[in-house]
Amino acid sequence: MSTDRLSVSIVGASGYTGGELLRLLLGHPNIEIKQVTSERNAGRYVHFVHPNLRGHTRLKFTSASELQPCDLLFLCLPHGQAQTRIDDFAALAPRIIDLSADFRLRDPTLYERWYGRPHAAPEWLDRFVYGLPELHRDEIRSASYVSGVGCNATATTLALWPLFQADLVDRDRDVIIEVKVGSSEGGNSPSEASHHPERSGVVRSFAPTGHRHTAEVIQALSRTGQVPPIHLSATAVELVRGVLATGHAFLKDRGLTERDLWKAYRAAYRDEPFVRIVKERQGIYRYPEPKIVAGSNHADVGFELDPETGRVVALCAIDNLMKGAAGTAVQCMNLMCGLPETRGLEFTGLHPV
Amino acid sequence: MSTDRLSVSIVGASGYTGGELLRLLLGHPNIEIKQVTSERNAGRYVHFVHPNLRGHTRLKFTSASELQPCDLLFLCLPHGQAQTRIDDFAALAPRIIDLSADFRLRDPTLYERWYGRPHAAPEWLDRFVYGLPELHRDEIRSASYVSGVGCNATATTLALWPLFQADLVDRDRDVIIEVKVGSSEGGNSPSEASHHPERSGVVRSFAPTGHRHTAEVIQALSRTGQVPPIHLSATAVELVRGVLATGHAFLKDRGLTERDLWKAYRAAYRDEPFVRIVKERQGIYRYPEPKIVAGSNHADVGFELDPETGRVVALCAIDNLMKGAAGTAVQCMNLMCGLPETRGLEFTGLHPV
Amino acid sequence: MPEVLVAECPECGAEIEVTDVIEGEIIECPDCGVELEVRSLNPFVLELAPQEEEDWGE
Repeated sequence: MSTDRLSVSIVGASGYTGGELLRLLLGHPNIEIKQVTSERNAGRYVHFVHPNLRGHTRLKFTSASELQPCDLLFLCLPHGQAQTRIDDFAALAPRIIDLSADFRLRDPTLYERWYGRPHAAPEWLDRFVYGLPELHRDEIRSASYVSGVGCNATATTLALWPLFQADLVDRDRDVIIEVKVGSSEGGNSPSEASHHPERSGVVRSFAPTGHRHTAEVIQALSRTGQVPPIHLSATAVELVRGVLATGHAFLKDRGLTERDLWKAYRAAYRDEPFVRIVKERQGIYRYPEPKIVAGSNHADVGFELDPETGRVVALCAIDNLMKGAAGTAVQCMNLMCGLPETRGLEFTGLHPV
Repeated sequence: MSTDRLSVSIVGASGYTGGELLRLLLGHPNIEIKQVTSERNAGRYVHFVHPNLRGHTRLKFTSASELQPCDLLFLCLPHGQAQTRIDDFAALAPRIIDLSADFRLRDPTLYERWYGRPHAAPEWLDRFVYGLPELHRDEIRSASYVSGVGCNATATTLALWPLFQADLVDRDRDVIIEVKVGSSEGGNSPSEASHHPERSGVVRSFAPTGHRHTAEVIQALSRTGQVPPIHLSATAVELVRGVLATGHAFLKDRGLTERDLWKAYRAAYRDEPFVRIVKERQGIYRYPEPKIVAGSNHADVGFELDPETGRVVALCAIDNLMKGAAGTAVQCMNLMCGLPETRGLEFTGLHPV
Repeated sequence: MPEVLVAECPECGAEIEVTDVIEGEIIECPDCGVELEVRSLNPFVLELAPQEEEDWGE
């Protein structure tokens, strides 16, 4: 194993998130992929599960039972598994990034409330840093254990963050967020609802209330003070990759203008390598558009002010598999390993698409 | 201009092909983009026309009247313009790649028959090499002037090529090809037929006969001997990027088996960096699938034999903006400038998408 | 360096290289994905493994 390259393995690499992570790591000059595991596909070439990778690698899936030590381990297991096997995995690598929801919340009681059962390894919770670099860059740099991010939570948090950081929001009025989401959020196991004739062309209210990512949004925004009631709703639309979060919050000071909002968003994101502020007077794409960021690690953020009512509409478009999962995970890996933050994440996205 | 980097300009960079070319060149380590022209958008930032490029460049469009000399000039003008201005452009750069149809056909009479008017610069025709590296790699390496390729022609040619090269086809029986195409083939100027409520969800026979790319296919296949009658039909489907060519040809020797066809396709494409043979017994993507190659320079090729009738179905999926235009153009640039052929074209494509 | 065994895929003729396989093991052709059974190691012989055809039913 050449010294300058990091040996990295992926546990659970046959899903959409694991496959996206594998695609990014194959294109990353500082990484040597050691093992990629899948119990169901052990022994098979990865390109039979991830067709876009044909011709790019001869890797085969192995079973997790054959895992060997490596420099950094990505966990892409279904929710609930990482927390029951964390000690075994920690013995294999000094650094772990877990893309599931198991280690995102710091507070075990919050976890139990939102996920319906007690956490299996609460003592690990405060050893993990929440893996959203735009909010936790320094902590992630020195962390050994980093959690992934929820895709809808990330879009929601990044849309609202500048308003909360600049303390412009009336913290006593409800904040409503509607996320419009693509079908890849459901993962690659088929169901009656994801059957093409049933899923195609829908505008389906599939989680009007009780969306699990709410807890993450509350946790993130609480860094700026008291968090008003946050209400999340999700609607599935005709899309495979992509999330558009549309947040509705109310300004404390009715005298604020659009220029003040520009200042808040620029203050939050001017130096962020992946966040772009998209708010244009003319042209086709005047506000953030999910399909324009598909495949890239961009989070396009925008806003609009209703001067009559003081309502701010805060927008964010991301690719749920990239900025909402694998892209952000690689961004964290770069930070944890002292590599340039954008390394391996330069893809601009396509247009038209 | 640092010596080791090539200065490259694009004439007509506001269209879909020009924008895709700009995206690729921005990510190419050996290229310095000098100027990108658009008469309509002169003075505007490129990212207002190509939203995916926001944050990746501060380039502005200029007028072609301000063009300065450079190492290599890409022409992405509407058909008919390059041939009337070739002498001016040739004065600006030692190497030119023209992505329009103006210099694809070697024979001026063929051009007049298919494009309905005499060629404006017939003396230039044999100074251009047809820019499909899989068929003309050596000529392109030493060429100064290279034409682009037609997207439907490329998919059709690459699907059938191995069968003709191995001389397996009955050259007296008609060859029918149906191409299923995405909406980006029409370019970015709107029309009644491309109006979303009219274009969405179509399976539209828009060019059942007389498709212009037929001439290119005949020209390419004639390198292997007498070409049977070639009949092309195009159907628009629910897709933005992508072409699937389905060719129907008949074998001379009814005794041939699938293994013989594998041998012919492997002989043609084994060493090709961008062509993948996709023919699998099981799994979701058993044959070439356009969306899997979107954004990549891949041409996925497959086939199936009907032993009852000796009919071979030859398949090829490409991205019309990449292997069908800008990707192949960059591939030619790499060959002409002595750079690794895959440089800047490593993107694998996405899945799921 | 473990010994590399080479054989042709009976389905598509691809050259298949393997190390540390045992008799009776099922392996996959990298090109056409067909499942192959290791009939013998010396000489190295691969045969199509019995496989029912998946039908999409479209």
